Amino acid sequence: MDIKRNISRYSRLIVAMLVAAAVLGALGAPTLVWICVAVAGVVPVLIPDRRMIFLLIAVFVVLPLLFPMKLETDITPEVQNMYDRIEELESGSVILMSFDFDPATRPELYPATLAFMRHCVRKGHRIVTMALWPLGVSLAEEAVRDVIMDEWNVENPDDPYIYGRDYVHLPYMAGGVVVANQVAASFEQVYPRDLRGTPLRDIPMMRGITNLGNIDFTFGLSSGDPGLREWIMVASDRVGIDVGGAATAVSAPEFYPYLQAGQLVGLMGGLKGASEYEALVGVPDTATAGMDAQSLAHLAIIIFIIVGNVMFFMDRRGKA
Amino acid sequence: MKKTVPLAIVFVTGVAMIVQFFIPPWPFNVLAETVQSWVRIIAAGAMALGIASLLAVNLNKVYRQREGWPFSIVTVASLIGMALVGFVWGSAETRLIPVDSPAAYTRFIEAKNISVDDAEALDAAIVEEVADIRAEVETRVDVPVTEGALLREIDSRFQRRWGSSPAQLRSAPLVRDFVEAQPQNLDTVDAIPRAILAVRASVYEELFEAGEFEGLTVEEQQALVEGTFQERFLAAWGVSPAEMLGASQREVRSPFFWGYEYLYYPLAATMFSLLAFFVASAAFRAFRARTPEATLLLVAAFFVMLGRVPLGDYIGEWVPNLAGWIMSVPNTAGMRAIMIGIALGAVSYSLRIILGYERPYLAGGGD
Amino acid sequence: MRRLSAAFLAISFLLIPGTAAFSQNGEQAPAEDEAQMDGGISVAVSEQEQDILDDETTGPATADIEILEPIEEEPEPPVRAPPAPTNVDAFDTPNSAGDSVTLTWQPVPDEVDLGVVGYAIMRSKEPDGPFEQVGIATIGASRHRDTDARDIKAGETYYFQVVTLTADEQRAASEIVSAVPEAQWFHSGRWFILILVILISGAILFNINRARRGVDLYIRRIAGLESVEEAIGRSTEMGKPVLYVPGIRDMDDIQTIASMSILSHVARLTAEYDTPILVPNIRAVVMSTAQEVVKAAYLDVGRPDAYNPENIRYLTDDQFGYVAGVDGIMIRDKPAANFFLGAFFAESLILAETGASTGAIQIAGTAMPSQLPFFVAACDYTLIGEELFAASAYLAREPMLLGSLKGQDWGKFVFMIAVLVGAIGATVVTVGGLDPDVWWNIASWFRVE
Amino acid sequence: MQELATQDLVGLWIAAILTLFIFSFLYKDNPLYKFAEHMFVGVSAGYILVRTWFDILMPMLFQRIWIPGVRELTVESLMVFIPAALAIMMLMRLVPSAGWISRWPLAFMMGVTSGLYLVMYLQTNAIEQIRATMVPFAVAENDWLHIATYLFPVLAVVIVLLVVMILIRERIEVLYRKWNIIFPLYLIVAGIVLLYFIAIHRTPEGVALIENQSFNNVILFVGVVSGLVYFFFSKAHTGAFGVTARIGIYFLMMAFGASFGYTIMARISLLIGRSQFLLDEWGGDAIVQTPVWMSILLILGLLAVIVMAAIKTRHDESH
Repeated sequence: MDIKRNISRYSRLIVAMLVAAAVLGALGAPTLVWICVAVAGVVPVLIPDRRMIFLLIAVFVVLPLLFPMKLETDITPEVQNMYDRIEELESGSVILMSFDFDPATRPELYPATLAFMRHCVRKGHRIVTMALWPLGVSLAEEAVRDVIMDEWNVENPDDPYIYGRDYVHLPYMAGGVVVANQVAASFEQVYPRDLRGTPLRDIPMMRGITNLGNIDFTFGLSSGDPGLREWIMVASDRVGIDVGGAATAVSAPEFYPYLQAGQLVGLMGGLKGASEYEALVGVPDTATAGMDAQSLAHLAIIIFIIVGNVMFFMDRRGKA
Repeated sequence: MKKTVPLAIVFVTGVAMIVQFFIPPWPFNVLAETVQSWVRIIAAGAMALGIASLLAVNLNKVYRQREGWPFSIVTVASLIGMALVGFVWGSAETRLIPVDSPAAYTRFIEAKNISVDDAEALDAAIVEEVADIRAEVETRVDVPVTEGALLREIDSRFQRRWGSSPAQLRSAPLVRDFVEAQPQNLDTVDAIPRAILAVRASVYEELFEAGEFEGLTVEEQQALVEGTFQERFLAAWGVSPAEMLGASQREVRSPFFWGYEYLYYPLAATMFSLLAFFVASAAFRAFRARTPEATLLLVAAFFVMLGRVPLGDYIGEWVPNLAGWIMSVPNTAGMRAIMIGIALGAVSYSLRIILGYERPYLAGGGD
Repeated sequence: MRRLSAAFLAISFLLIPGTAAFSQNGEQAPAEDEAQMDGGISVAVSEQEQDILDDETTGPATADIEILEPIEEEPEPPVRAPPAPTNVDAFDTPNSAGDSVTLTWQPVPDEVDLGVVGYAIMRSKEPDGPFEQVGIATIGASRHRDTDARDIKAGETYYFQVVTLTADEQRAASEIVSAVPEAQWFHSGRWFILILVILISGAILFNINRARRGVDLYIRRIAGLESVEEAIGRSTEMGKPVLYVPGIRDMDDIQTIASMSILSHVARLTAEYDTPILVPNIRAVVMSTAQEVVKAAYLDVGRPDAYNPENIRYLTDDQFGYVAGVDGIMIRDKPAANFFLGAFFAESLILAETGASTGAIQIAGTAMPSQLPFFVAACDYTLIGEELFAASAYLAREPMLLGSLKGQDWGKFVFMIAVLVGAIGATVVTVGGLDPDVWWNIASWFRVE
Repeated sequence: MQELATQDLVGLWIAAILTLFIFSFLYKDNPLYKFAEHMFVGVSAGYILVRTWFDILMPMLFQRIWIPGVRELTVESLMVFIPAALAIMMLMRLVPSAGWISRWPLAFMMGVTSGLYLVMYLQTNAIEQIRATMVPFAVAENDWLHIATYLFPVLAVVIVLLVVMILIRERIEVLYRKWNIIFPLYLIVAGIVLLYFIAIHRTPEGVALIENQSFNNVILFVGVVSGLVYFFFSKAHTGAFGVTARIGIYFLMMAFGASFGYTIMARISLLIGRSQFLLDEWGGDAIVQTPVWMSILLILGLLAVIVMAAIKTRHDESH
């Protein structure tokens, strides 16, 4: 462990990082922020081993979860537009929620699901849940249990959400755009029975909903293909109804062209989008708590890139 | 035979799917949907093939005791375990299982030494027990417990101690009377649901003999039977069939869902979150601004990463705006150029497959 | 292996009829058993729905329409009946299969305070015959498409009525209109996309034939390919092997096919420079293809003896297991030039990072947009998206790929012109004062329904 | 805090232990990680098998196919035999001698998806995007006049400085011999100045340049066209064509930067999800509700297993 050699070699860089941390501290940045600048700036330079960086990232994620910094978020237009559109829809409109993700992307999309569903339930909208991914079905049932059974039905027992009248679960169907295409023509053709095996004809709520045309808003929770793009192709381009959605942070950039072209009404990008919607709905939950940890981890990675590049140029200039 | 038939299939289905986009009338609109539903079934077959080969590879590894074979046992065991639980208990999240509320009732009144059919004492005992469960849970926990979780805990605590929920205890005498009144003896616990349906069937026969069904469509017949059954049952027992049923069934989460929630989900989420660590170490050791393009990439990433978190706000109000601008203008422009390229690539690749210039389906699958 | 899979197949054959029988009971048995089989859920649920159903069915279906007519003539009935929808019109849905009619109507003014809940769509075969409800439109709607493959036949006349529904069960039916649905043989809204498909496909096929006839189609020099030669040269000086990773997809992915033709170019260079080339694989089929490609390359250069099949090995099928294996090769054999060309997913990051830490020159190429940023940031040179295919076309001069690229270039050229014309048109309309609807009906030709 | 039934309590403990097993890979690849990874492969395959069986094969195939005596013979119930046969042909791939038959269903699937994607990709990825890029270069008459007066002086200063730097390069080389420090410094300063005027500085009306619709429309148009030029392979990247391609690659790089930032955000939020699970659900709910002696026993057991795994890995390595 030639820490001494590293100290002497990169002394100016280490000093610079410590000065930066001190300046930030003086400017009144939250304690965790300037500590992160100092530690992330200096420690990897001294011990450039991979496991040290793993340890640092773990620390910078866990610390803000234990001691939150409570930085509040700004609301981006794409989230605000979707919130306003759901707010405009008068009570009783039908929202199609398509759960096209799986546990791997649950931390990003489940908070968005809860925030959106709380908003719909508060507005009295009827919800049809379906899934283009096999594991979406369990997530739909879990979301209903958390938002409707454990929260709404308990808080207002006189006006509960009843299965079959206010919300319906449709089972998983493989085929992606093939399924979305067929749902545009007729729900029953694709789903002879709902998730619990009751024929669609017997469910009172589905009587008025023959196909996508009767849906007022399609909300796609997407972590890849099949996902929101399929719903844009079918629901927005072909049937012409409003489409909004939540996408994982990695797939969110691909949907901005659709936002700009008006094919997509709104988009929650990753945990940040979910925390914005939580702020709009007024129920801070895991997304908001996660954002502090997200901020710190991003800061750490930015510092790693800067420090890594400075060392790279110092080495190259030394040799050249 | 092995080459010409697949070529013909690809050509015919490909052209058919293109043509159906332009020609609406029958059979083309129907053709599109039926063909697409067939693809779904074949996709399910392909998935089964994947799992079959996964099993074969692992079983073979165990059979030959190749290096690391005990881990293959873990794979095969967890696959078969998860599949068995799913096939036996069904894939839905919750199931209803019968509850013997009369037996629970007798146990409860003996423990609380209340006389049989003394409704007030029974009610008082239940309320008192519910109260101290609620108190006990609330004291031990500093975070406010949601009402729903509390109600569920009280039900499950009662279930563990007495074998049925408080509501079911209250309606137990009614269930006991109903069971005794039935002609056939109802010894087994899950007899109650079947007994209720037997009453409905008897109403059906009665109306049928009385000739009430002439001139009625099937739906109207069903509505008539249901209506009279509801009235009769309410008159006889003072509760609707649904309540009687509720008093003798309990909803329980299926073990398949347990497997999903406590095995599959944690493993999948953790496997992917490993990448966060690798991104961090790559950020320090590999992401270098060697070329102007790489520098621009890192600068754009810098602003997007800062702008997308509350820290960006904290630094300055322009940071999220700039991040938003990068997302909505240059990112859109770049993505759009790539998407147009991909669209043209997809058209040419699909064209080559349909015309048989490219035959990826021939790769593998024997000679 | 064969015995195992045959046994498995036998079980699956038993399984299918078994479950069919299992499901058969569900189907055939009277309602009670079905309830039982589903664990009674459907019974509990249908009870609940039953009460909801009861108050639902008392709606329009059974009400007798004729009696309602006279009420409207009475002067001012005690409860103000809601006004019926006005200027109702029914016509054959354009571009339909002849099984659908579209209805438009003027929704009732100030719907909300009249308690209007929606509009019921009623259909019948005769002008005054029994009307049957076929659909519900929510309030504020003024258009409904009634499609029914079973009941609506092309060429027959159907009669329609739109009925206002209110919360307190009031109803008011509009006058009766009729329509004759026909089937259109061509979807009039999709002319433009048909022309485009023909143009682009034509351009691609025309160029493929030109390439096949030996016409030398020009493909620009791909900057990344010089760095290939330079990297292998450096590797030879240092006496280190070259590592080539063909991506983690099978031979049915176009990126893997493109990667193979680049591999043959790289193999030809390593043969000349007499440097060992290591090709770890994740799929057996890709491994056998890679072995053939490298052997052919070594033969071309006249160095059959230097070809060593041992270096082109199969590691494992599992994504993260494969990455761990390749990292092991990078750390043990310390190749001085790493090539990552093909389809990559989340593991691209780990490969590029380990490679960078060993100090090797790294050249990557993939068409997966999500992985390109990591390759660009961590590797010395990256072939971006279509450049991967252009590189393989440039090297292998394979007519099909060359022709396709040329056709796609023509398509891009047309799209560039379209965007330019469109932007100029839009500018002239918004700022220059050209009469907007002149422009918009030109633009409307290019719409796609 | 959720009151946990024993079933959930046991589940949380197992989930937490499996999570720690997988995180142990960060230290070194070890038997615990291999165990968890292999279990993951098995459990996910089993789950998807059951889901597909109940959600697709049962309703679509077995409850529609014609079974003598059960369901009457209709065209529809007979037609379902075709996909059933194709699906079984797919399974034939397991039998090497009959493997070739699996090409028929593969061909069928590829035919359908190729036909579908050929038209759909063209519509959604090409036509819609091109129509959305037909944006006016100027939204209001005086927009560009306004931008010119406001941005022109800054651009002028930056460019003049650049030209001067290049002209007097030899003199700087001689005087200070630090050209490769001064030039990058100049670039950084110029970058910050431009950044300030484009993103931060607000005009009297409070509009930053990046919020000016005409400016954005032009940037969008230039980005898309130059991006397409970069992916144009029929002409060499020389002269004016080469410059446009270079601008195109810069736009692509900003797009990659955006998705690079988003990917990192996604991975971090996954990690946050798991940490919240370990801290709140396991640490918060499960351990609190497990009897103390059992918690200690379980944690000790976990440590013992880790130590054994460490010994085994060192043992394997030393051979």
